[in-house]
Amino acid sequence: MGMSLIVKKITQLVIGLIFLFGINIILFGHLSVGGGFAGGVILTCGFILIMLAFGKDKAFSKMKIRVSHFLSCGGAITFLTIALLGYIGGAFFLNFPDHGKAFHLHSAGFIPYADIAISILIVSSIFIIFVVLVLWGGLTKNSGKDADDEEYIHNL
Amino acid sequence: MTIYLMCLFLFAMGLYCLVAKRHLIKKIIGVAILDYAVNLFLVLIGYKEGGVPPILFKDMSQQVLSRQSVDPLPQALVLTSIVIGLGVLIMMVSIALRLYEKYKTFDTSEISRLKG
Amino acid sequence: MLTFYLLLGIMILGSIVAIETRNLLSSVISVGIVGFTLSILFLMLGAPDLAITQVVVEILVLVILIRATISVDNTDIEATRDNFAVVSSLIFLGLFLVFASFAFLEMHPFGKSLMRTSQHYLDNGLAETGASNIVTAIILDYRAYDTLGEATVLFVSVLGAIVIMRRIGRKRGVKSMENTGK
Amino acid sequence: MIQQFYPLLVAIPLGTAFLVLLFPQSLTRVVEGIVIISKVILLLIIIALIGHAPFSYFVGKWVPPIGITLVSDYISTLLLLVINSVGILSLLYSFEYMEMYTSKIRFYALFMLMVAGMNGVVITGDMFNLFVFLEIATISSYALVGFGCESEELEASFKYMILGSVSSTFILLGIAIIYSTFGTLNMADLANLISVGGKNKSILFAEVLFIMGFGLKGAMVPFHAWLPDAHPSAPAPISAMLSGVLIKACGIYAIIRVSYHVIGMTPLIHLILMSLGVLSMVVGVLLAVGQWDFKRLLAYHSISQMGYVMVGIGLGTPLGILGGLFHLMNHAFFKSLLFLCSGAIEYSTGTRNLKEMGGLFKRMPVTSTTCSIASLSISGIPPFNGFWSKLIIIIALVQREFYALAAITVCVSFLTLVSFIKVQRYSIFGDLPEKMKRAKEIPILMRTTLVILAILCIVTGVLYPFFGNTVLEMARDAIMDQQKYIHLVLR
Repeated sequence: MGMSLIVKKITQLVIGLIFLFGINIILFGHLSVGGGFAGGVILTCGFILIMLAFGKDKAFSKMKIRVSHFLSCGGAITFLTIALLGYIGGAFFLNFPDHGKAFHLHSAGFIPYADIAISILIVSSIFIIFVVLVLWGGLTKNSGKDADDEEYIHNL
Repeated sequence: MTIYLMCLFLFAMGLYCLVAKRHLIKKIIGVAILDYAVNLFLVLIGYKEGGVPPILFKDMSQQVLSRQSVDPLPQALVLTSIVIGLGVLIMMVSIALRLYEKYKTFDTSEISRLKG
Repeated sequence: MLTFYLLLGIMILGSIVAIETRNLLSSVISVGIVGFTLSILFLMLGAPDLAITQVVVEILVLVILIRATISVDNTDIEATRDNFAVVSSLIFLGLFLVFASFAFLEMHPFGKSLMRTSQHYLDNGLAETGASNIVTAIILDYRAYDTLGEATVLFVSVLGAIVIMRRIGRKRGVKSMENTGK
Repeated sequence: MIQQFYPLLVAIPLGTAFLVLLFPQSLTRVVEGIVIISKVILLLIIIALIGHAPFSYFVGKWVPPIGITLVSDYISTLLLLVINSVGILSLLYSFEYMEMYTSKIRFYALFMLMVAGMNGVVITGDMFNLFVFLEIATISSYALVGFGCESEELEASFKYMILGSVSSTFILLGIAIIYSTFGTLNMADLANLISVGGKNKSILFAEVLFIMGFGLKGAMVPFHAWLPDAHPSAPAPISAMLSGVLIKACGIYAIIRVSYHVIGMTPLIHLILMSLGVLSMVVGVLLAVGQWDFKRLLAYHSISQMGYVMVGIGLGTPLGILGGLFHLMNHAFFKSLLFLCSGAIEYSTGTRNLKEMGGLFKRMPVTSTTCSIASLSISGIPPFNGFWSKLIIIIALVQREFYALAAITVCVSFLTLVSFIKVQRYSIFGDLPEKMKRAKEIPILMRTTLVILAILCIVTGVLYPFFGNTVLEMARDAIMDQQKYIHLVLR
């Protein structure tokens, strides 16, 4: 399962940095370059790298397919809830919380939270679709403990 | 003006690929090129000569941003458009894989059980 | 200014290769050339947000397209060409480009953006939203409703892809089949 | 105060779709309850909003050129009513019909997302926002067309998807050109600037791009190639939604909005729209006559009937627009009824081929009666609704002295009648073949929806001379008055 030793070793070294970079991009989206979407895709690319280098078992140990299904709905619901919370201030999508001090992480009202919600949605849904594309066609050959996951995808 | 036309030439090539090529993956590539061309067109529209990115850093004054920044609105639109393009591409690839499974080919001239 | 023309020229060359080459794998790689050049062009046009997004999306696109390509054993494709389609599409596209060039003569010139509404975002963006990245201020505050739609589009397409990739679409032996007496 | 709830027309279906996916397969009944409740709430909100109609809503309290504006005038109210009433009936129908397929929960989620997309298209007052919601509606319809995962369905879905993405890029290119010239995306602001500053060639180019893009979505004739494949391939409730409302919300409505309100009509645009309409009307019906596949025949008739709507709209006289809008509403009712009937026949006999059917009146009386009512409506027989709208369009054509066009319209109507007599002759009357002996009437919920739609067809037809045409006339006035639209948003 997976690729050669060199690839595995380098992946181990790099993967932490990739995740850190992704999280940084998400959290500082409202202060500098980036945002929920770009950061989310970077995190997903990290998962894809794990999957390509170590095989899908390792990736599933980091992120269960069932969990990511719930997370993708959860991210979408969170973003919609943020939109509806604007009614507290009087209008749909009103950025009602205190804007805070400029150039600080905790500023700009709901923008950082919206970024986080979007990134959760992106990470989990693109992860799911990648798993579906990878497992597609491999169903008949496999059996064992991840057959459960595959069945979950194909029958839900 | 010339650069707009070059961009539209890219657009026309995407269309050509869609019409003239019969391979499913090539058609998907054509749609991707169309997306690139339109996204580029939107960003070109918002460009200002000698423009700076529309991001305010701590050591930068508000006047510099107001006077020299490129147009931020098309960039926001393109961000949305890139995501939509990704979504359409995912759908297309999944349908192409299913079609390959059913017909054992990617050639659209052989994938024609529907008449007319 | 010359840089833009050069990079755009590379994009056009890359897409010609991507469209005309017989080998699928080279075709997909050439799409990668076009996409990554586009991201450099975004960076030079003052859009770092887009550049970073374009790079990561391009990686995903390449991975997904290569996944689709390697499902075939032989990645060389035969030259099946529909001559009528080629000629008619070339004529149509030629007309399209001619009309477009007439229209572009009266368009706002390149490099002098009009900034009718955008000036407001640049002037008051930080004060009104608290975000110093004006693009983020637009996508998540001024036009957040669009972004809700954008997130939904991705959600829809992933849901749709899962639906399409279902192993079994129809239940066999349900009532309708019994009724026909097959 | 109730105006505050306008964005909920999009938010409720979106939220339902996200929420529903969290349920496991075993709770499908609960999901059906949730979906239908949210749909009823939507309809109630729309009915409550009718009285308050012309108003605009600023999302996030950002005033027009800066933020996104939602607009409610009578044309959007009319479309919302049609979309959601047909939607609720198709949903009721699909509870039993979709038993044939797996993964029902995802079907409901996609259905709600499609409704959210269409509602979003209709209520928005911003060019780019229209594009985004158009994409939501069409992408979910791509998935729904291929829902059965059979080879023909996937093929139709791929074709639809390629042409759909081309049309989306055309629309986006048009938006880009308009933005470069005027620097704003708000429709009313654009309309104001264009009506003051006049049109140049780039605006005309953008308009042509819009007509090509929205025409592709609405299957006007040079761009119709995808419709006869895509609409029959979908499950019957989805065919009803696609033919009944999607091509109207994404095609006709968008063309009306862009050409009447944003860019403004010129004689050239009138000519383009009318010729598109006449072409669709004639070509659609000619292609339909020779068909033997029931759903495919209906799909070709959709193209033809959309041609009627387009002729009425393109004519631009008050009477023509009124007829076009009325025909749009009627077509939503009778065409969705016909598609649901074809689904019912497929459900209990397993075939769509007219040659294999026959004598179904003895086995399926309710389906057959409603199918006959819908056929009479679509071919324009006097007491039913199709007659009045076609009559209005023909009178409008005669008033503008387009006698040849009026004659063509009558001929097309006649051909429609011939084609549907064929349908009646082969499916409902005639001998009962051996294979059809075991066909049974469909379950109760499906029957109820058919009956409700048939009643709607009769009521709008018979009562049309009496109930005046309140909503329709207001919608017509809303279309004709560009200045009123501008003042509604810019205050």
